[in-house]
Amino acid sequence: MLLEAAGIKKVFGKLTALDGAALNVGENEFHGLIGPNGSGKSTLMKCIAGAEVPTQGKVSFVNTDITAFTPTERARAGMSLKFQITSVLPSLTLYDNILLALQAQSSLFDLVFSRTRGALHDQVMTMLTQFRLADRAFDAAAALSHGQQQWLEIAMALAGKPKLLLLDEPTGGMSLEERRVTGELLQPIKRHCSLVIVEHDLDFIRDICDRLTVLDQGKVLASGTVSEIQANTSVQEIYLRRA
Amino acid sequence: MANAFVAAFEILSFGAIIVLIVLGLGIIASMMGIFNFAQGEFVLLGAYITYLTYAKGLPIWAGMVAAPFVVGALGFVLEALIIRRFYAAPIVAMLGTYALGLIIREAVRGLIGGFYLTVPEPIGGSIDIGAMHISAWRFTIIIITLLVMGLCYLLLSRTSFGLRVRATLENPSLARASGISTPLIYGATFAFGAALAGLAGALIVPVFSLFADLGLRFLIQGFVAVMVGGVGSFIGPVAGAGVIGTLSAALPWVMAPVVADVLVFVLAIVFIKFRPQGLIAGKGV
Amino acid sequence: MSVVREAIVADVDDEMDGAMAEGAAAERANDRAKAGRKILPIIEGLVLLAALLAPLVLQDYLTVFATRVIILALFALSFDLVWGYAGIMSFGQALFFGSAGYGVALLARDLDITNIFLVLPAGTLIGLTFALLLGGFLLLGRHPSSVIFVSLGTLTGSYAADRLARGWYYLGGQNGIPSIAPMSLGSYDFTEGPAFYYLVLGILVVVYLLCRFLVRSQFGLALAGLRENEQRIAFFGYKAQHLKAIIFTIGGAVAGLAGSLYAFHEGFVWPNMVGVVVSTQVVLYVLFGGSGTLIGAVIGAVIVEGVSFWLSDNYREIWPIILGLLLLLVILFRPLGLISFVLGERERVGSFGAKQKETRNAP
Amino acid sequence: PAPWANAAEAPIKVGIATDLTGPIAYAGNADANVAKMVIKEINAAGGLLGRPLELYIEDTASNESVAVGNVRKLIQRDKVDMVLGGITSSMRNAIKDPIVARGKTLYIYPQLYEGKECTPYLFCTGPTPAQQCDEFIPWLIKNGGKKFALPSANYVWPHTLNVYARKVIESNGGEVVFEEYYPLDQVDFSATVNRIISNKVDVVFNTVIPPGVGPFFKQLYEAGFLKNGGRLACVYYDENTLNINQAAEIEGLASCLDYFKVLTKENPFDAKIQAAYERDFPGNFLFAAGSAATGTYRGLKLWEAAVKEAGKIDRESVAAALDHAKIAEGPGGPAEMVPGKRHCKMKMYTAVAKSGNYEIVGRSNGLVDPKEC
Amino acid sequence: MPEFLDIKHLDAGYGRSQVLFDVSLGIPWRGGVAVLGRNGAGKTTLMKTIVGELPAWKGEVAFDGRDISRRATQERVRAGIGYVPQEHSVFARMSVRDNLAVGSLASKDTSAIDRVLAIFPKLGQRLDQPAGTLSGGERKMLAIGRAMLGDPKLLLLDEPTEGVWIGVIEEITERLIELAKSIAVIIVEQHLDLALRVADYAYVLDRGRVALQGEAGEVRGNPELMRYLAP
Ligand SMILES: Nc1ncnc2c1ncn2[C@@H]1O[C@H](COP(=O)(O)OP(=O)(O)OP(=O)(O)O)[C@@H](O)[C@H]1O
Ligand SMILES: Nc1ncnc2c1ncn2[C@@H]1O[C@H](COP(=O)(O)OP(=O)(O)OP(=O)(O)O)[C@@H](O)[C@H]1O
Ligand SMILES: CC(C)C[C@H](N)C(=O)O
Ligand SMILES: [Mg+2]
Ligand SMILES: [Mg+2]
Repeated sequence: MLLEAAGIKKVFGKLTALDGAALNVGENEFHGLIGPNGSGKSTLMKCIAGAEVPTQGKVSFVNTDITAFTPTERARAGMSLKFQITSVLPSLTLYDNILLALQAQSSLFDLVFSRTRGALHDQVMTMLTQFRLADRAFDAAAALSHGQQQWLEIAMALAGKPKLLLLDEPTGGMSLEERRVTGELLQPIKRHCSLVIVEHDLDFIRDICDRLTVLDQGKVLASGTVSEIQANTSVQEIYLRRA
Repeated sequence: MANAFVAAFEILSFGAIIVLIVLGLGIIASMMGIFNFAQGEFVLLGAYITYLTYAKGLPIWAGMVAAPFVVGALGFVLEALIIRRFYAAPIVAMLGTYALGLIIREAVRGLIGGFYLTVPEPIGGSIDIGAMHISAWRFTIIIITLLVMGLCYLLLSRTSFGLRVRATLENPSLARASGISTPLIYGATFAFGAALAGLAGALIVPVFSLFADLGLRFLIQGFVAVMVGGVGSFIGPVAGAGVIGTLSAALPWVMAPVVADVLVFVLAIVFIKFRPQGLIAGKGV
Repeated sequence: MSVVREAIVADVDDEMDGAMAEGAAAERANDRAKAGRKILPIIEGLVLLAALLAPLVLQDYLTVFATRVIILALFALSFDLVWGYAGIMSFGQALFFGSAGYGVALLARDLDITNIFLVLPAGTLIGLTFALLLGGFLLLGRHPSSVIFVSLGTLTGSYAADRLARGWYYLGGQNGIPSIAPMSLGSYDFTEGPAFYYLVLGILVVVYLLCRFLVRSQFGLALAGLRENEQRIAFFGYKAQHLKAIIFTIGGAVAGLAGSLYAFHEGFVWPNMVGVVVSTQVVLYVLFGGSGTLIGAVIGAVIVEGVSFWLSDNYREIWPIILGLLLLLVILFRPLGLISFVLGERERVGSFGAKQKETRNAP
Repeated sequence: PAPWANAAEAPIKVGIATDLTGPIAYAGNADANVAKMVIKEINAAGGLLGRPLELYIEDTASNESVAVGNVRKLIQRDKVDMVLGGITSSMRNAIKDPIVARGKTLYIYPQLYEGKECTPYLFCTGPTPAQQCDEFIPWLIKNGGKKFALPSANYVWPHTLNVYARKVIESNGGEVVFEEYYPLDQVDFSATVNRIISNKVDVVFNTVIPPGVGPFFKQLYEAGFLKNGGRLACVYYDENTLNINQAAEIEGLASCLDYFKVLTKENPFDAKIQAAYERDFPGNFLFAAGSAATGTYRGLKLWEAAVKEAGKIDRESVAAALDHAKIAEGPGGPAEMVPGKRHCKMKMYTAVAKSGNYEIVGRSNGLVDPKEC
Repeated sequence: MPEFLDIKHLDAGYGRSQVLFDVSLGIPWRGGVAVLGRNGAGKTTLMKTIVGELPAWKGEVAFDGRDISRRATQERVRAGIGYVPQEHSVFARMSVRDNLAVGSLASKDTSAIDRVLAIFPKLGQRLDQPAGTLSGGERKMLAIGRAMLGDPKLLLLDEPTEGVWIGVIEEITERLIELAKSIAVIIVEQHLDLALRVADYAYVLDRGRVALQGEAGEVRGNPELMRYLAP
């Protein structure tokens, strides 16, 4: 297993947002995380990426216990997160946003003496081209529309060549067609990377994921292949229930 | 015993003075996110107005009543002309208000000739209880501070003014989209903070005499108090001011004043380091 | 984190509309016009030229004054590095400047050490050490520190140091340490004058070039990311806090270098030099000139000092008021500093990609 | 200008560096006014060595860094022949090197101070601790009591003065109950007042300075110190500082200085300069001893005498003459430099505040020795 | 009869870059209108211009028969325009309760809040939580609820269902259809089906211009449509 999160509990004051949730993701697996609003998906993602400290539970990644790691250490171990709320670096150019993400793990020496700068140029432009942002490479990121920012963020999250990519609602605000394109963009990374993706769009999830985990009220309701989940009656139930 | 009582009173009264001074600063810092370096000069102006009425032969209390209104009005005007441009950039705001403070301070220095001038208390003398003497005016200040604090609290918690202020300062465009007139709210809040400073200046000038650096003297102490108390609420800075004020009056009772002076700041900064949200984490009023 | 971020973004949004929109529009127009053309190198060249020629045309006393200003420009540079590039608001930069000044003054007073090759490194080291300590305390740790915390923390640090210097007898208390012997090189004494001027100018140019190299390297990009959103880049794997501590320490070292030069040039040190007044002054230089451009810091120092020098001559009793008004006007109408008259936003933030010129044909 | 059309040479340049802005601007402005008055007087009487005097005034702004820059203007640009100024000791320290050592110019420091300034070419014309304490403290013991408290601002002047004062107190049979230092801007003195009251101190020999001194005296008064017969003493208190407190709060405060305005009643020369000053400068900046105004007057006049004696204006000659210069008339009486000491003998007066004015209660027999260097 | 909201030849943008070009649209007194378009087409920009967050460069925005293109946002809102922004749509540091209270500042009707809570029961459980810590979907619900509390006569919704769970989307859709019977609703939505269920009429923006418009069904069936929505 690439990622094993077990018994994750997260308490906010009176509210228990996660109550013993677990998530297992294998190598090169695309894993969907679904569930009603407030079921704890984002919180679980944050606990994995280190943005929140779980009250209880253990996260291990590539067979290392990373529960006590800082976000930086997790990123350096090969984890990358796209937040639900977009957070690109607004006054930097798109180019620099990608470049920044690309060389996050360079040594201080490399940074100061800029030894990687030239070599990265093609990578940056490739990423921008892939995400159809190349013509705006030298605009400030703040000038992008919401959907465009989502793409930029995915590109940035991918830039660091993570072993595990965590995407929290990457297609929010995208049209059907754009979702399709996003799906296509994500497919090729399967060769070198696993993915955990939170999405409400079931069609999208179905198309790209191998396995799904369903959260409800902080607990795992079901976990399995897409067809297993579709057949699961308790899952069908919550789809009918009002939030 | 009697001694302890006097000590407690004196320490408390200085605490109250600091609270009074920090009230306006805290409101502007907490609610508007502006660390107003000119706040000390609003205190100074309040003091100066009181002095003027006294020098013109009018009753002092009249000056004390007028001070918050005049300074508040000035605050309203300054907000519209100057402060308004700073909301997006808190650091620029610090520098801008610093420059503003410099202008006011030097202008007042010119007006009072750089002197230290006494202003008598409207209620002078001391309250004698046996062998103990308690300053009548300091006692009055404690009472007024409590009253003003209470009123501010009510205003912010019981009326929709507080709600509007918080909404405006948190997300101005959304506030406008909720029908709140943000320019008016900004102006009113700043004016309110300035008026409180003016009131503080008016009340403390009999204690400390009038001089151009009167407000400046309390500024850094005020900022530290706001941080210790916690930015983002009304109560936070008040609590912080109470702690800093009483601490800086109390420590000299037990150690060399020079050491006490530095110690207060060191303690404060260490405290903030380990509790960045301050005494009272900033929510609500 | 999202909460804070959201609030900040909201602020930025707010800036985009209303009255600001016109300013932004003009700026962008500037940008467009200047796309492809670089303004900064031209300004830098002009300033250097002026600095080189200054002693030839200035009267002696003005050369001495100019030396002082250049030292202050060096000091301003240290602050710009920390604030303009890394977004760390050091409201206590004087602490490093002044403590280095005190350090070399003590070396000169108590150990008779004035050799330039000893005192300048010593001063730099003192600045560096103090910055490392204070920066380590304020910037590292579990909770990432807010801008306001850091600014008030450094301010308080500088305030407390000022108090300490005033109270501490060994340091001369309120009166400071007067009559410091001149800095020496063998038997040559650097007294105020053209030699000192060119020495200081040489140092400024070297430090400037080093800083310029640093902020234009990929390290500079990391700093830019830091300034924009510290938490975000931590999630990429940057050791954000370390980067901050590093740049803060470098800033302290530069301030220390400036402080030791200042102590020898002026011949005395006094508590204000570590205190809030000088701390604020350096912030003003940088803001006035334009933060985030190294040359802006230099220009700011020159103009603020020059203007106060002139004002105190010509408006003797009210010059602080006039100075305050000028500052206020610049801050109000040119929040990005005087340099923004000629420099567009894009060039100020800079662009860190390689071979960007070839790619620049994009709209 | 016309009257000087046939002056022998170009004007003699007098530099004044003082606090025209900043926290002690009231004193600095008074000093600058005195200088204008004296220079005008000398020029009206035909100048010096047949040459007119020209006055150059620069601001020290209570900011040492600004001060050094501005003083250099005097020295290097205006090339003045002498600089007089600086009020606080820290200012003197900051500017003395640019003037005396690096600037090779004569420097006169006019303010009462802690003593121990023995730099060549630096002449002090204000009172020293010996002059302020030697007769004052015995008077205090007689008219106040034996138990002294020395509350002080934490800087050089109080520290050094207190060392001297303590010696005098103890050698006159008095006792120092406590000596304590406060940050310069401390404004709450409840702990101190409490110690004073509970230790039954007779005399508070105060060296707390503004802004703290106002609240300190007030708290002391409110605690009943004066009512119980305590005596306040403060050696820098002059007419400028009287207004810091209401008259009742400092009733009976004793000070010891080289001049008080009441002297105009008995001393025609004092009446003359006081009147001249008030005519020329009717504003708020008073001609007062604690603000170095009298020291400035004395300094300029002593320098005038020295230049006259030397017959030339170069530093060596003037310094040599100034070393033993005398004036027969000055504020408070005659004054003369103590040869080799670069300090000044003068008459000293003890005065007590009575409902907002001073009354002279004691005076030295002749000139008092500064006992410095 | 004039349209309720009448936009004529509108140009707008950010700084120097123009985003909207000669956009004209009319919104009737009641009923839903959908604004469609791919990412970056200018939908959000249009909304911001209507509500006054962005100034109109050229053209006219008339609301209820009066030209409002020079009025401040808050005045437009008080005149009856409600707005749910796409991003930053809640007061993050304020509690849910206070967010709702801000929404109902203008109206005297205290039971309105209860009605909103009945629609979004989830919010009822989160009343004292800072809105910034709400989950993505909860935040949207809050934003919609807040806008509804102002009793708007015209409601602008910029992607109201982004990040919202299917079950709730259904709920929201029903509410909007209901609302559109009594007031005017402009909805920007990626969920084409949802948008066209709420809307009677639709505009499709492409690169800042109105590329297509017509009755909802008509637009749905238009073969051109997909060309404008695909990137
Ligand atoms: N900092 C916090 N303080 C209090 N409650 C919180 C905090 N963060 C999240 N919650 C609550 O925890 C629950 C889970 O939130 P989370 O963001 O994980 O939901 P989610 O599954 O991502 O939902 P959505 O699909 O709407 O984004 C929510 O009810 C939310 O209100
Ligand atoms: N603050 C801004 N400054 C400059 N340009 C901007 C800004 N915001 C948006 N733009 C540009 O304006 C155009 C329209 O943006 P808008 O946000 O209106 O698109 P949208 O249709 O809402 O897209 P989405 O579906 O992605 O939300 C885009 O090309 C975008 O890059
Ligand atoms: C104002 C006075 C108390 C000044 C004091 N003599 C000093 O040396 O600073
Ligand atoms: Mg979520
Ligand atoms: Mg949009």
